[in-house]
Amino acid sequence: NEKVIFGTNWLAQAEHGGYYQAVADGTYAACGLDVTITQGGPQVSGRPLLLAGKIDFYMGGNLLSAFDAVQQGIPMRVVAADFQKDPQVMMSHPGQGLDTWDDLKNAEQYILGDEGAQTFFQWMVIELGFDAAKRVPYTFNPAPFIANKKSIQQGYVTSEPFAVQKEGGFMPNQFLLADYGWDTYATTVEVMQDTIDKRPEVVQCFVDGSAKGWYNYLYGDNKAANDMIKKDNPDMTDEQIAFSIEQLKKFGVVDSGDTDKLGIGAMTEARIQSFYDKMVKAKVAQPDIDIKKAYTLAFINKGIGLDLKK
Amino acid sequence: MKLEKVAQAPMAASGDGPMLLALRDVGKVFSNGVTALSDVNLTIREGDFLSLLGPSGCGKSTALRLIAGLSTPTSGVLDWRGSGSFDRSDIGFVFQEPTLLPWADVFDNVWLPLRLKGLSRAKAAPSVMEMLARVHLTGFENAVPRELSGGMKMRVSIARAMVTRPRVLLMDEPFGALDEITRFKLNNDLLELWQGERFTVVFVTHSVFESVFLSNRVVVMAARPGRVFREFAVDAPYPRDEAFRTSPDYAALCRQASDVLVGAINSTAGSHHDGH
Amino acid sequence: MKLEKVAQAPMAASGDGPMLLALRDVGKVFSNGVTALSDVNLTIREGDFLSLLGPSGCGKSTALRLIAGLSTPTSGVLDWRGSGSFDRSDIGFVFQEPTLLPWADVFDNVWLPLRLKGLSRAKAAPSVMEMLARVHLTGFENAVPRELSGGMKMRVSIARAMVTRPRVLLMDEPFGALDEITRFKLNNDLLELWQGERFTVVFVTHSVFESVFLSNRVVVMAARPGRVFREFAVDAPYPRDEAFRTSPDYAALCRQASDVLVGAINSTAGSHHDGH
Amino acid sequence: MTAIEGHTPTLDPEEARRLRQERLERIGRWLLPLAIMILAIWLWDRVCVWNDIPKYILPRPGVVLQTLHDDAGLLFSSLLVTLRITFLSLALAVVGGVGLAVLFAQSKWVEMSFFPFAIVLQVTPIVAIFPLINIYVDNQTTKLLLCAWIVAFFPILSNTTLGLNSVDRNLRDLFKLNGATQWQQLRYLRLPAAMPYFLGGLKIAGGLSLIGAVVAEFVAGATGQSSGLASRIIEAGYRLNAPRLFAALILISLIGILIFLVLSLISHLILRRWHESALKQER
Amino acid sequence: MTAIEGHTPTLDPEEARRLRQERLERIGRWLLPLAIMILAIWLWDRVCVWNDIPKYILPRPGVVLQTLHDDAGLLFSSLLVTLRITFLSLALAVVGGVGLAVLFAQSKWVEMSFFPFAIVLQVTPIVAIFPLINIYVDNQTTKLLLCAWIVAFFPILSNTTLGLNSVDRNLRDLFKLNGATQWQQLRYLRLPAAMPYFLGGLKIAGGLSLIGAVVAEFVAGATGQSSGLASRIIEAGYRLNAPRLFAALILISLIGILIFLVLSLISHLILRRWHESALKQER
Ligand SMILES: Nc1ncnc2c1ncn2[C@@H]1O[C@H](COP(=O)(O)OP(=O)(O)OP(=O)(O)O)[C@@H](O)[C@H]1O
Ligand SMILES: Nc1ncnc2c1ncn2[C@@H]1O[C@H](COP(=O)(O)OP(=O)(O)OP(=O)(O)O)[C@@H](O)[C@H]1O
Ligand SMILES: [Mg+2]
Ligand SMILES: [Mg+2]
Repeated sequence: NEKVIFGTNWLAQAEHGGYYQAVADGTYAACGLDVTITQGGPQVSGRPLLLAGKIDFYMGGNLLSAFDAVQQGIPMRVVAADFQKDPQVMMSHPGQGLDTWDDLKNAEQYILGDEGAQTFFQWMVIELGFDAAKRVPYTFNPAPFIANKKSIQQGYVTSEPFAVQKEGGFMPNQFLLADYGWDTYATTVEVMQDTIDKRPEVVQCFVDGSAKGWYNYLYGDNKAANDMIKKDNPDMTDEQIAFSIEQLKKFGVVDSGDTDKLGIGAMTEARIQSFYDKMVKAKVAQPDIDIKKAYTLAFINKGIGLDLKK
Repeated sequence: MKLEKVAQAPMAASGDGPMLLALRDVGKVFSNGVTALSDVNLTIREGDFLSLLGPSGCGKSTALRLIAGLSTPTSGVLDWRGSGSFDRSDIGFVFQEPTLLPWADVFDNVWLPLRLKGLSRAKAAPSVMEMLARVHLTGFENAVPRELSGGMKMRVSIARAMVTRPRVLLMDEPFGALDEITRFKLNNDLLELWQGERFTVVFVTHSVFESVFLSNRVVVMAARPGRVFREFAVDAPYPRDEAFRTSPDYAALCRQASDVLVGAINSTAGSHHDGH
Repeated sequence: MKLEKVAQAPMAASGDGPMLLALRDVGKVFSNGVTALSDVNLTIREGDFLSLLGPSGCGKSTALRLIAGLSTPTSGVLDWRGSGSFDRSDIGFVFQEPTLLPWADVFDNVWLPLRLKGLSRAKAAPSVMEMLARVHLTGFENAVPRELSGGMKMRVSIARAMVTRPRVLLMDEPFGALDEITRFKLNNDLLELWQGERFTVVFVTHSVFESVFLSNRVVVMAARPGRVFREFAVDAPYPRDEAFRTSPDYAALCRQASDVLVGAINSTAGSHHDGH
Repeated sequence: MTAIEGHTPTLDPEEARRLRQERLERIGRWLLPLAIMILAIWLWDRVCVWNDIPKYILPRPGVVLQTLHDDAGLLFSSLLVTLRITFLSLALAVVGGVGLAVLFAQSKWVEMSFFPFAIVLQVTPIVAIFPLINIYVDNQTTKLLLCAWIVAFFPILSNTTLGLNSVDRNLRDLFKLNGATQWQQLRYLRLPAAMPYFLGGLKIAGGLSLIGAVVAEFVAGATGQSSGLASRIIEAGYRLNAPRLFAALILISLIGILIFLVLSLISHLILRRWHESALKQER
Repeated sequence: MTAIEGHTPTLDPEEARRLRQERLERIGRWLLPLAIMILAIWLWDRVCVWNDIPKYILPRPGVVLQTLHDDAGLLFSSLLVTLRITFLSLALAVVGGVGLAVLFAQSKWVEMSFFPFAIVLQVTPIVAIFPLINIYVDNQTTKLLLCAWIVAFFPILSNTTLGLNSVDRNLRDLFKLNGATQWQQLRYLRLPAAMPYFLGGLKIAGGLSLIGAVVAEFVAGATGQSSGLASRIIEAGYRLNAPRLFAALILISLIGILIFLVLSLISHLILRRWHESALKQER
């Protein structure tokens, strides 16, 4: 089997469940791949490894980096989008006058990580009138958010609300960005053009395997995958995993909309174009990018794995 | 005029002022085990000009530092009789090495003790310049120590010790690095000052001639362990001048002192001359 | 026996060895504008025992550093006649200050020059111990400099300079910090060695007595600017011993040398005695 | 001797004061720091209580201590990982810093030519260049070491260079006169003379290599089992497990203090025979 | 004089060699570092070309230079923001470091009691305690300064403490004899004597306060328009704009070198009259 490496953008968690599932139950192996998953982390940037050819696939957060790659003349493409919705939420304290999406911009502090600040926050500033000066970095410790009732904080719908509820003792308001116009695909699979050209079968296998993995993880027996996750990230708890999976399902992050017919990983040209146009309008992306170079639909939308959904 | 040999008693025959300080059975053992001083008994009277004479390493500097309070004896006591009224900052000290502030120029180095007493540059300037003139360093106010010759550094150090007109002046071989002519001149100057103001001087020297010329009492020390070998009064009248220096009396006194010193050196435990 | 006054010529009357070094019109102006030496002409012959005598600050140390190559003249030249065969590392130098390695003990400090020549501790030990005995420091091998008295440090420095048996020995007031008895002893030792091996010595001293006792030629320098004031031969035969030291001839020579020195000091531009 | 006894009182006050002070100092030297430490911890506790600070923001010291005890196994195995990188990088910093300083001391040319590169290394944010390191260095330990080394080597280099250039002029002349080779001058004169400066730099680098090891792990991420204290801190922060986060911080602080004490002791032992900064006050 | 001329050749070689070397050194002092710098840049370029490194991983120096020129406005306004924090925090580090050192110098007690806290500050990873700072400090500049200060103050503290303790014993005795107060001893003796050590610490802290300013911004973030170089680096990193990232890094490096040169000059001017490390070789 051909050895390939997939780099995730965070420590092992349920949001990576599909890939671990495919490794654990031999789905990748079945089409000839020996996949190694390397974790990312709060301060760890894996994309340069992809660019330098040290890893074969990288988990992108959203589509913006693909646009940037085209802009910078980097031959990198998105070949699949395993999350139909970005699980990114903004959280606020209930009952502080920050209970609606439109209220959020009135918060005292926006606690946002660097990546968020460079992507969706730009859009929030220009499109929705958030105040750039109120941003404070999120060092992946929610304590400042809990301490300041007038603050809002970013988070994954699958993680932060859980931590806040557990330690802060309240369930924060959650606003899924995807529901307010941030309609990017998320958890994309990024590949160098070179790999697509020279080893299309490897890409195909990985994309298909991941889709099947996700179906199995969400709807099948995911114990093996969870064990792997907990091995890679010893601090992960079953409780957290359960919460995450529940949220993934509840918000239709992985499996909703187009995936009904096209299968997990689906992307459509129209939606990408519409997101791009929105980003150009928000001055987050440069105009005149040939976004066709940012992705390829050659490996997806084939309904792979639909049969696994029970 | 003759050398009056005195017993090793705390009282010196020639003292005439009131007692200032008595060292009683003073001993000093350094932490590395070297006994620098042992059973030293010595009385210093106000107005004394006392010379410490002795071979290298016999504890002269150690004794001076004890007197100045820079070091404490490991046995025995220092008895400052007038301690009620005596302030240690009224001591002038010329270290064996020049000990100048390397970053300060000559003027500032001499100004230092006055500055520490709160005198401004302008207020201190006359005294400082006068002392610099006395040690022949007029014109070098702005030189820093590394630009001075060895003897010049020592002279700065002397000027610094005397600029405060201290009541007690402790000098550790102050003129050792000076040529004989300048040395004679400074000897005369020092004596003149001393006669005028009658401060107390404890003067370490290697020169028999110098000790006899200057002091009213000479204490000869011996080494291994450092101790007082003999103490005697120099009963020549002051003022002492060039005439005294060329007098046969002076030569005779020197010869006798020399003999005592030879005795002190020979009394040193064998090790001192091991190599011979 | 008398002082033979010599013109300020590069050749000294009493030299008998081949010429070793000639200073020709040598001048040294420091970067701060001080003229330390001006128009110095001096010839040193192999086997000379030459004393430099002069007031403090007249440029003796500067001259010695020039000769050692530690400093370069700003005018004039140093002419090492035999430079083809002369190796600068064959110079022994006693600095005016002890200049010891503060972290090394006495043995290691004296061993240093031999160590730099590649001698192991064991190989060097006999020479080192012999030199230490000569300067009466047997038993202090393991003391570090800060545990020594001023005179002891200087003696370590002397031992270090002589342990290599250098062909040229430059000494800057080596015995200034020693009592007269020890000093006489070391004077005798040095002379004995010199007579035995006939190395060349340039010896800076402040003591007229010492210069006359030791050297075959005395160069008296004057200050402001530093220059050779007068040079004369001491035509007394070697070996010179205690008898010579007490002879009237010696006294006469000393008196004459003293007069020359007084002349040199008085010839100094007014500033020197400004303060008086 | 009665006469003496009669006089002793006149000098007793001064002497007695000194003796008393000495005794006090001997005790105070250890007791006072401890007392202050305890006071600080008590204050921390009080601040938490008075201001009602919730434990997920700043846990009370008791809670942290409890966690330190409960999570001892986890924390100490992480500590070992971090310590390993710390000591290795400190060793490398010594070798690199002294090596470069010696090189620079050879000639003003070399110093002026290569010092800029050392400065570039010092001021380059590791976060920014880590991707490059990540691409071209494969071994995880090597990556961590490189990062920690970059953080720690400069103080040693800078201080040692200063020390090598601060040699007494007369001693330098002495070596020149004796025809010492460059190497001999270095070995017997400049290195010993630079010791106090080097050891000063070492004390700074000790703490820096610890922080460097932590930062390196932050940046480089942890690989599974071999995660050090940084990973614990990130994880604890993310999980809002403040007691564990502070327990890890306390561990780092304790190690920092320990390293400093050990380096101070080493420094004292090396210098105590001759350098002012280490000499006992002998009076 | 002809006789002299006749002899000059015998010493010419030595003297001429010295003169030649001096002239060479004067030129080389500036030329050589420049040449080496250029060589290094050329090597960087060659490495990129030989290994076919794509510009989005390691851009060639020409590209970076071009970006430096094209993005000059953006980069320089960010640079000013970073420089402001750098200098402020350096100033604070000097005040804090020297202040603490002076405090510690008052007594061994104080030193032993409070040095541990300084070490704790030095070794605490800013990332880990930033949430706390963030909660209790409101002003953005204050946050940045605090972070940068924590990074920079320790070398000054440590070196100055060492310097204050390295005063020549005899000089200390001299002051004691003259009845100097603690304050006078500090003012006229210990502080001047500690100067070389302090300035050595300052040179280390110069670079650290720059890196501190950058790290502080990484951690504490920038507020909108007033973003410094760290924000540029993060942004360029996310936007995969490697040329701009390296342009920012180059700027930081240049500033680091500049700060070092300025501090070296200051150090030289202060010490040149007396300290070995700054004395001109006068022969
Ligand atoms: N700090 C010290 N530690 C240990 N031993 C010391 C110390 N200072 C001096 N000694 C020893 O004490 C003895 C006396 O030293 P001291 O300096 O008093 O001699 P001295 O009479 O002044 O000699 P000199 O004329 O050479 O200056 C010497 O043997 C010396 O080795
Ligand atoms: N490094 C220097 N920079 C500037 N001037 C100096 C320097 N060294 C010496 N001088 C000056 O040069 C002159 C001669 O100094 P030198 O040390 O040669 O005198 P010296 O004859 O050895 O005196 P002493 O007997 O006092 O040692 C003095 O006026 C001194 O101020
Ligand atoms: Mg002495
Ligand atoms: Mg001299």
